[in-house]
Amino acid sequence: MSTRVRSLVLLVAAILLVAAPRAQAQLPPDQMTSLALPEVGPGWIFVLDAGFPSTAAARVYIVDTGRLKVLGQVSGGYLSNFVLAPDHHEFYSVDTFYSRGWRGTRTDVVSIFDAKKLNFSGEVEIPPKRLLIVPKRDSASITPDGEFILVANMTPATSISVVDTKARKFVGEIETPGCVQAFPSGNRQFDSICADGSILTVQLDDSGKAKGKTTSKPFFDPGKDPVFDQPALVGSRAYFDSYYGNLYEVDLSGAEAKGAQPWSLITAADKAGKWRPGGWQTVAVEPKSGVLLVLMHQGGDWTHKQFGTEVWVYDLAQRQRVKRIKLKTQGYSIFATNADKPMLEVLDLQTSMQEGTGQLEAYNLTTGKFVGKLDELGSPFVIYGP
Amino acid sequence: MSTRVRSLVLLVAAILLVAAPRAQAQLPPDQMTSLALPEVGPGWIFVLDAGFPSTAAARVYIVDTGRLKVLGQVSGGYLSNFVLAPDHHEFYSVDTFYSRGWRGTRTDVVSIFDAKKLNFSGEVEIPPKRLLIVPKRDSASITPDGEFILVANMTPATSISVVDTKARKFVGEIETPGCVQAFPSGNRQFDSICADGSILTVQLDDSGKAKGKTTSKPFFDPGKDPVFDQPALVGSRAYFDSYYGNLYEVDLSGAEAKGAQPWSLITAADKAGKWRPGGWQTVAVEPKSGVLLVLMHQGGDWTHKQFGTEVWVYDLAQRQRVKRIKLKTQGYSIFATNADKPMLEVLDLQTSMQEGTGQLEAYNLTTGKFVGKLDELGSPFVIYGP
Amino acid sequence: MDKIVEQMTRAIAQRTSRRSFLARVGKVILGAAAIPLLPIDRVVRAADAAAGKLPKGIEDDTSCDYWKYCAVDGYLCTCCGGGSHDCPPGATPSPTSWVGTCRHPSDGRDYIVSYRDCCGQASCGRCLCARTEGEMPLYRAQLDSDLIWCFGAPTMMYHCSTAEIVGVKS
Amino acid sequence: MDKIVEQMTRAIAQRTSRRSFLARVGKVILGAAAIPLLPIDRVVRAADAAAGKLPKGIEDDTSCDYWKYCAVDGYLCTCCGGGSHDCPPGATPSPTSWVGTCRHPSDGRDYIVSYRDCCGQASCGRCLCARTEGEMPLYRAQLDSDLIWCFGAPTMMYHCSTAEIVGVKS
Repeated sequence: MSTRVRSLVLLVAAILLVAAPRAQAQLPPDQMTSLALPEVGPGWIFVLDAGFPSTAAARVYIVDTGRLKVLGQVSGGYLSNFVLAPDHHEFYSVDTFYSRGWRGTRTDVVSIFDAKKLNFSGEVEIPPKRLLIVPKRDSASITPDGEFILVANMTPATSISVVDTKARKFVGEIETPGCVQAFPSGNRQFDSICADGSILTVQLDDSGKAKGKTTSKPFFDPGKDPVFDQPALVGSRAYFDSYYGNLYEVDLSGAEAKGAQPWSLITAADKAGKWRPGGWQTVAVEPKSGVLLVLMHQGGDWTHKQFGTEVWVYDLAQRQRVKRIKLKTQGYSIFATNADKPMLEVLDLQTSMQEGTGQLEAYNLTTGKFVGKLDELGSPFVIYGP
Repeated sequence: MSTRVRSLVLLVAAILLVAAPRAQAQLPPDQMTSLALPEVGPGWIFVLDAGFPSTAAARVYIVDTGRLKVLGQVSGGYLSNFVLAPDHHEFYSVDTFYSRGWRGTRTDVVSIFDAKKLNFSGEVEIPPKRLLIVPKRDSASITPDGEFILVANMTPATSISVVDTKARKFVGEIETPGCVQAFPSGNRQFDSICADGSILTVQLDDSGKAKGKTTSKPFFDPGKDPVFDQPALVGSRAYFDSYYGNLYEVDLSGAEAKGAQPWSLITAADKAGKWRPGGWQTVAVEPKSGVLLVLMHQGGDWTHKQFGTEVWVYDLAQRQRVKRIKLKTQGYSIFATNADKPMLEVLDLQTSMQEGTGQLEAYNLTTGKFVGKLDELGSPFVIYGP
Repeated sequence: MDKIVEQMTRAIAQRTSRRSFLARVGKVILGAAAIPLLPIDRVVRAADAAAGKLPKGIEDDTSCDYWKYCAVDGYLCTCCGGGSHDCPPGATPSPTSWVGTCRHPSDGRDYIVSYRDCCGQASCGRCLCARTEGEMPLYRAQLDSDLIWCFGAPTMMYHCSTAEIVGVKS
Repeated sequence: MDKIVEQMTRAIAQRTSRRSFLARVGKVILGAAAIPLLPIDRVVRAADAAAGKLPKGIEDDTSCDYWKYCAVDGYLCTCCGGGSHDCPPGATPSPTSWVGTCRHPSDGRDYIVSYRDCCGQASCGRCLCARTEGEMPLYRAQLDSDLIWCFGAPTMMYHCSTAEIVGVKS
């Protein structure tokens, strides 16, 4: 019996009892079980709680945004990343553990969980080199066919570890000098972003080894207008917003990435009002509605991590702002879902990362109206979608 | 150069600079070092942060109560306990670790730290049976001569693991059926408290093995007036306060523990006002002043964990209340220090254990006046003294 | 009451294959000869106010005021993907628990409730609820709610807390 | 600026025996050929208000407003038993760091500050201070303050953050 049905039974029982307080049979003993998850739904999101102040105990809350309810948890380690199998049959936590919690031997693994029962079902050890950072999207990712998990390393030399999900084996390491992160752009291809504003495209063979590397022309100037390092990805198209409020679209589909001419997210008046993007996960795309969302605040230079007060909605085809959504609580990361209707999900760390009082707020993307919230999400930084 | 001195230098420099903004030499490069602790002082306390909400990442803040300053940290594991060597040359954290943070193989160890540099200097593995509970005093303790560390186990069968600190070896396990915790009452003796209200006294030989066990007559009736399980210990004398506001003194010095006639901490008027002890670490003794301190609140039955609003101070010789200290913030655990003057230290978990906003408040025990506070102590439950 | 505890132990034992372990648990924690077990007659019921106004959350199993939670202590599984007596996915019900007695707000009966932890996931961290009716110190371990009640579970890692009706107080 | 970074790297290398490691760090993170390193001219100084009113904590190294902390990001070591450029007991200064430029409130000079993490204790958890002047995304790793800057330290376990003056901007 599901929780919901049982609650209903109890409620009905309670209503009956008010009428006839002593007439009914006593409640039967409960039968304790472990619940299982249904199929991953389109309105689900995965909220990565970095686990501050400890940082060694990350967790992912699985959230049904329709009901604003936590459905379960994937437990992690030191500054873990989360990966979802494209066919939704497995969840992965990319973890670093020390044998004695905060001391001892470091071990990095991809931990594998069954997506229904959330049971731990195995681990793949990878070189103990993974990028340790306040968790960002795309430090770990998976190819669209689910064959290979790509894990960003930094020692500080940069590389990508490749894990074969079927064989549950570490395949090898691919050097990506000067370039970071792994944006999956094909079943046998991923991209990294480089210090000079270019994109490195790496082609894989069927065993997951590098078989080709191409560096694109710089698509932005990091010295003049740095882009945020957590773009919105739709298929093999990446949308990067920048410190100064420009939008850089990059086509990652080919062997060489191609940046389009950037366009400005802000008008002269906005600029005068000091509006600019900022936060953690600052940009999102909702492809069905064809809209781009950017988390905005008013601030001076170097306020790129200031909490956002509004989310600006752009028609991607027209490259025009169509809406401003004022946030009830200042936000740090945004994401778009579209189960029954397009929705905006906003993560908020509240007053302090130390207090573990992070929450999720949901807005109707069409009306811009606040719909509800889910609190007690620890120190949530990143939202992943199915 | 200590931080304090350096700050002073900077301050002086700054004052000079205001007068002659461009006249002085530039600041020299800093030289980065690791600091060391001075000798453990009488005004030091050790605040155990249980690490909620994670519970797998306990830490101990070393606090100078005179300056209300954190001097350093001992890092722990899953619901760790803290032990201080009586000669102050070592600190011990009694830890449980899983090889993969929250999963994998469990290992229990006594971790050893140098008391000056706080460097990890070794560990002694003990049976993976230690009592896992929201941290309480006396779940781990040390004999007065510093030879043996005693670790309470529960599987749920109860026993004590003995560790030889000199040899850095696990010596053996002593069964204590129906009795819990380890109150050290002599160099070769400890006591546990039992379900029927009696005390089990265990004598050790020089190798740390049990050579005798004696069960006392019950000194209280757990069915009628349960005592709290974290007494104040002064030498081999234990002071237990109870749910209903009585004080039970127990002499643990002999081979058989001897309870004295209990006395009431509350008057008829107090009782009418529903005053009773409550919190976590609810009782303390300051031996130099000869006072007993009890954390009190107004509440009904089974409010034994309600936060305290006042600390009541008793003259131990006269068995009489001599003072009521109204707390600025409700407290959960109390302790007494006496470096230059008798002081009351109060731990407060604030609104929620989930928020990690616990703090310490200090009161002058003579005047009852609030002296100051130290915040951001996580979810602190227990105070240990030197 | 001793009978109920015995029944509960038996019921738990039937649900698990670790019988020898549980027989031991029974002996150590629950059986212990002449020791009076539960100060049951002094348990303050959650719904003594049943005749008058009921707390707002008394029928809501995600609320700390839910009637079955009168002695719960921990993160509520109902906020973590579980139910009031169901573990969230990936967590395992402990075969052992502490026990309490809660009065149902409407039928007025006193139910024996087993507070079984869900084990084997890192702490959930949501909906902390610490109620202490009938809760006893550590020397009465079977009534101590601060313990990690994962004895007999595959791991001692605490995830969240449930409240399971095991019978009615006779 | 490249010169300063180079000097810094050298200075750090002198302080550590892990030269081969650092030579590699230098090549990978700091050296990288023709890449313009610091958007230094656009760094907003902490004390642009120096002529006017100064923030309250600008001379207090336990305050997030302390002048040297203009690009610090983490728990301040000064609240954890350390100093503004000293690790607390039991923690080890990382030989590597990100860098920023902060203006001294009184002498008006711009100092190059190395933000070195203290490593090898569990996170301190006190005095979180996240300032972002000159802070860059991950593809400019040497200016990214969100990284665990314990490269070359005995362990990558982050404890707290310091700010060390390494020179004056020429």
